[in-house]
Amino acid sequence: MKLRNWLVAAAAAVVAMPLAAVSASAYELTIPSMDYRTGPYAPNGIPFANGWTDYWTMLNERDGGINGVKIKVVPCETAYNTKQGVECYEKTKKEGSGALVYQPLSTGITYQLIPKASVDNIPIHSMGYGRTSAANGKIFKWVFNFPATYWSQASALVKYIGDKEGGMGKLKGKKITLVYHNSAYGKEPIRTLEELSKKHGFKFTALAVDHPGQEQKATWLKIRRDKPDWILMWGWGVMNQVAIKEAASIRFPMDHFIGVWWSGSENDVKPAGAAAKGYLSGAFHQPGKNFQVHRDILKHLYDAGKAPHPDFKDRVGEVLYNRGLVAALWGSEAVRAAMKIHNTKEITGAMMRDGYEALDVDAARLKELGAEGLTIPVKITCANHEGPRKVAVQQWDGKAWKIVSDFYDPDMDVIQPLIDEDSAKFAKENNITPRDCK
Amino acid sequence: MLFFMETVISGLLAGIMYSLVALGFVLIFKASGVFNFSQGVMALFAALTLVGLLSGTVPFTHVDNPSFAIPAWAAIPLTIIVMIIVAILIERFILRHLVNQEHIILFMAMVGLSYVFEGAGDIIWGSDVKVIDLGLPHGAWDWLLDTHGLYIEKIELVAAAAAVVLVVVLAAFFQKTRIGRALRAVADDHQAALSVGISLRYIWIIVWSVAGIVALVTGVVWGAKSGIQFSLSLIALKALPVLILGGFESIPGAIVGGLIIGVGEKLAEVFGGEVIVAIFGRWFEIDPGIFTATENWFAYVLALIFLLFRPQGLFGEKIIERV
Amino acid sequence: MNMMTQTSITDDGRTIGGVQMKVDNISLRFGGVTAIRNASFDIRHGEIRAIIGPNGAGKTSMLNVINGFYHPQDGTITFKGEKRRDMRPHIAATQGIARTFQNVALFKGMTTLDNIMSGRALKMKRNILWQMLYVGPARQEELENRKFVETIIDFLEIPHIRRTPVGKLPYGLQKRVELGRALAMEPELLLLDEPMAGMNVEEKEDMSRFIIDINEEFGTTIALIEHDMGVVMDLSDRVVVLDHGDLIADGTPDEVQKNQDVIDAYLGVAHD
Amino acid sequence: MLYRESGQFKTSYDADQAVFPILQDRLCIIAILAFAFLAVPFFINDYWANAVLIPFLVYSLAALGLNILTGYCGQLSLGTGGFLAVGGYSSFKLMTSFPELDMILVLGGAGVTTALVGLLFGLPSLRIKGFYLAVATLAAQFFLIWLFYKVPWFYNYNATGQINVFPREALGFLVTTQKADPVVRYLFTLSIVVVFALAAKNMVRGRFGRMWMAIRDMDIAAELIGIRPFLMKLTAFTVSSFYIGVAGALIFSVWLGAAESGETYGINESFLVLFMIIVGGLGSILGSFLGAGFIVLMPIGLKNLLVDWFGMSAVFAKHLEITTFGVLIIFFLIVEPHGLARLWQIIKEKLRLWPFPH
Repeated sequence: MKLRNWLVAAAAAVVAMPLAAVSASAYELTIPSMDYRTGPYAPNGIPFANGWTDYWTMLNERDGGINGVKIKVVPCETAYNTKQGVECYEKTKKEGSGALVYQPLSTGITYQLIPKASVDNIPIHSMGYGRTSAANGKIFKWVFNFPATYWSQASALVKYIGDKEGGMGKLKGKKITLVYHNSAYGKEPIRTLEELSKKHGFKFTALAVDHPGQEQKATWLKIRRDKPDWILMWGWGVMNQVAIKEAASIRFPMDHFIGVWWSGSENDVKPAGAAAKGYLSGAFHQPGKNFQVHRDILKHLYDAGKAPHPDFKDRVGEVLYNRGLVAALWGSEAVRAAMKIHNTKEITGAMMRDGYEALDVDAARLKELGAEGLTIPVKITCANHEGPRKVAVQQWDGKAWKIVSDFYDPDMDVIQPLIDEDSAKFAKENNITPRDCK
Repeated sequence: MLFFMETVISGLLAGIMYSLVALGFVLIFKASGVFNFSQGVMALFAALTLVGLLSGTVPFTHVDNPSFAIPAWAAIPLTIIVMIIVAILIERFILRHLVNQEHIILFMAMVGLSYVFEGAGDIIWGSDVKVIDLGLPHGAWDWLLDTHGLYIEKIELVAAAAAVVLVVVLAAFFQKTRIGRALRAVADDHQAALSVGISLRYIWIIVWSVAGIVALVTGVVWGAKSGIQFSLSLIALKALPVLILGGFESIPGAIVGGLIIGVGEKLAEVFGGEVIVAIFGRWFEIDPGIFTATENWFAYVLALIFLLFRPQGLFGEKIIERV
Repeated sequence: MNMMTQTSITDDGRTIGGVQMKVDNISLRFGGVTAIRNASFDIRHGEIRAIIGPNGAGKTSMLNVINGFYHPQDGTITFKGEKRRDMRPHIAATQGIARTFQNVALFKGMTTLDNIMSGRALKMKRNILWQMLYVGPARQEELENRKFVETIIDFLEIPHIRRTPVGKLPYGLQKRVELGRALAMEPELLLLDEPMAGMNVEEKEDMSRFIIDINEEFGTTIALIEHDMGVVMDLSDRVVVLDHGDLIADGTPDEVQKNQDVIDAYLGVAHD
Repeated sequence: MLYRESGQFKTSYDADQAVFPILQDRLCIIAILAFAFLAVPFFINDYWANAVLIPFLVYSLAALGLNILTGYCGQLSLGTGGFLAVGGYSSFKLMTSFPELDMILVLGGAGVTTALVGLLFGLPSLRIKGFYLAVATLAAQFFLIWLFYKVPWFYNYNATGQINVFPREALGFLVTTQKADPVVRYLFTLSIVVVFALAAKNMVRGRFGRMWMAIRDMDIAAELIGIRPFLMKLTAFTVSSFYIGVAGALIFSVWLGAAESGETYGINESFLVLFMIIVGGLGSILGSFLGAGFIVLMPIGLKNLLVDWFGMSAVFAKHLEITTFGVLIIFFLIVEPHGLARLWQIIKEKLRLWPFPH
């Protein structure tokens, strides 16, 4: 019977599960890496995961870890799928000495993990995504979403538009259209933009594109008819590439088309080729590899043959790679802060949370870390888990992304009430008493 | 009015893109009664293979080595050969063992096959977005846009031309060649075909190879729009409503079904919200934006409504039940 | 031929009552092809009525019209005093018309027991919630019907294949199970479409015996299509002969055998 | 000769009609239930509960539901994901509209809502058959997913359309959110699934099961014995959707705790559940469990095997896992198209003869 072979394999696989959990030796800083290198969003997941993994690994190779403690990066493939994400979380949270922080990398998985975080005492850093109202540290003790949320970003992008139009007063009567991925993620900016349109008097329209976004001709026909002055895009995956191509085809001026910072990577503009030149997107860090930290990564990992994914050498420095790298950089600083606060080298998830809350990476510290000017200074407080709230705009010049604007502050008059309202609702539904942050 | 025309034309052209995918399904269903759900992933796999050859990607390493790059005139036939080998493997390892199984079993095997293709594509060529450069035109047809203000994308005209050429070639193949006639015989009656000495295996390899070539064309044309990446495989879902509308066994059905679906869904997406507001607006306050992102389901609902009147599809044969 | 109210006693002592079903001027066409042309005949309570004719004569179509599967273009059917042109098949079933098929139409995935039990569908009324719980009335009902079905299984001498999926049974047994399913409906009129096709002599004898027993013990009216003339002449009280959609003769087996039209159309032709 | 039915004589039809007429089967099922209820709670942790057991149980329930429709009544459906979504979102609405409602009633309400929606989408089955119907059910899948994104009422007008579960109790035990003890959540799900499996078994061995199977095997003959095909198809759609609705509600409330229409209940779910019943066995209650076990555990098992034992990189392992999944599906369909349940029967028949070769 041919089936016997299969049955043996199946039995072995099931037996393997409990054994998998067994691995306890010396203390290591356990950093799970929720990768998605497969599935429809893999092209975006790969560079981010590389940046995140490379930085931690580089710390091991260059410095022998953090304060002498080795780091263990535990990758787990989620395929950007919520259910697999939950499996990954449960599998890795007790790994080694216990996971220290989760970077869930998907709105769906973040929402799953938020309630778990406070029970398992492991902080979540949903960097610029996930639940916006988690910015309120009084209620979301375990969740961090610095350096800026989608709502802040939407507001900052509108400010950029105002700048280009010659002042916020000029926005009156202008038409701004949002093209968004029909999902929780895509809907995030809608309420903010509606509020802003009331305040500044621009005409706001939202057009949804369904997953995956392979075919969006009708949406762009509508845009061609309505002739908006500016287009904002909250897109993801193949939707970005198709949208940029369609925009080019209807001859929409690319420098009036701004994507969210998940719609502004090399992958998104490449298929459109030269036609994408001038396209804009949000950003909170620089692209490129002209930083000491990149040189270190190339030297200690890729050239030394120690890179976890060596075939991606020439993609070091891509936008999403740098984003993963910046996330890891802040994470490592949180580790240091946690070690300092608790005066121990064997920190736990709870201590890591304190580290995140005490995070203060200013320009000088960035320089020490070999990342001068790579990103904005970050300072987290008990009440504010969103940190600096600064967003710049970057532009594709046909060959590379370049930051082309100042960093904008969002319009907190509009956003703060929304955050307060949403987080208060969450607190009420879940019987959470807000912390007193003095 | 110009805008309405533009919408309809875009719909027709998009419909042809759907027809291209549906064509692959129809070919295989006609000859072997297999509902080949993996057609979408086959398109992805074929396009990945072509891009891999063009850019000299070393299989399994995901690293480009420009010195291995093969020019298009050689890469396209090579890809076709790969698809023929794939067809042979499918016949050898799957179809041969599933002869005379129920439709649903074959269908699920095809869904299983699509997982194999997906994994294999990733392992061999990597899961990045790839750009295909066969010199296909981009952007709007400038002359038309400048002189008449009418917006039509060039790539879609290319797709339409490709579809026409494919259909003509296929029709000629079925009508004029010996193998084509044998294929039609098999489609009509497996037993009879066997009894006059047509080898079913041989026939299957041929249709799967032809479907593989159709997949390549589909993959290239769709890939030109979005880059070649995993999402390409999801176009299979766009072809299903076309299939039920046109009938699983009809090539003209695939074309006409595609056109109807294309125009229908574009009109719905563009004007649906306004129509709904116009009708119900006096009773309820409706945001016209609610009727956006309808493209995933509208085609299915449209096909469903058609089906209620013609359960066998537009061009399907009427089913007479006997006891 | 007015026998509407007449009751008669046959040679073997069975009582044959008045007319149970009357077929009046039925015509059935498929597109341009005429399957039945202006056929009229009747079936009396308690008799065994045979419908014969060469292949393609319209026999099966006639049964299909009677139990509502085909809808004739002209004519009426009167069953138990109710006059109609056509109906849905399940209505025919509620009125007491059961049926077997030329090419066994059993539920192949189910066991013998389940197949025959499914014939009790109309006799069981408990709703699905009772069914989910399988207590009280639902269980009671299931057991009562099981008991009835067991008598049929015993009657047809098939207890040993009770739990066998019918798809695995030999053809002869399948025909028997199908008969059992029809009997489970406790029909007033039983339509049998070639009940002995493809059987050997021994099996044919068994089947004949069952048909006679059903007719005698339960008093069920039977209309049957059969090619084996010997069987037809032995079993039936009266015979209808169809040829290319026309009714060419109607009478006792003896009368029909002597009818010149029948001899020309049918008996003259080699039969199997 | 461990497994034998000879010598076990039934003295009444009642005994013969029992759920498990054979003693060994009965003992086996009692042992499994005892193990599941009494032993498992002692060693499960978050991982086992959230990643293995609860998913296995809720998918078993969904597979039971789809098996009623597809396996028993023969109506191929690819709308399972959409119906799961109806269950999930209606449970959310019930939970927020009636905060005091016991979770058991919430699940029941979600089931009833889904059953009604299923009934509605079953209507086309009057005229449409086979693959045409399957593709038509995709209309339900895509439409429902879209609806839950687009109509803010379904997610209480929050900013994103993500729905979150709140702490809710069943019979006084906290069963939802991460604060609930995994043991309680597991036992709650297990109890529901056991009750529903028993009800399904009762249905399929009784009148309705026979009528459904009659429609599946030959709808024309079924109609001629007085079964009304359309009515029966609608019942199957309704009952099946009820099961799937409860499963969808459990996915949201007990297993995941948060859901998003297209993400949690996408088209993939439709295929997965269909895989389960085909691999497990169409028209088999046991098969629904075996199939769900196979489809839920196999990827996890493979992943652990490849990554932890063979030390492959997570990404290569994932690609290999996808490929292997496809290969195994095809392999299975070739070796035993009637599924694991049939395989189990064959093993039982072998056991009947064991240790004698014939």
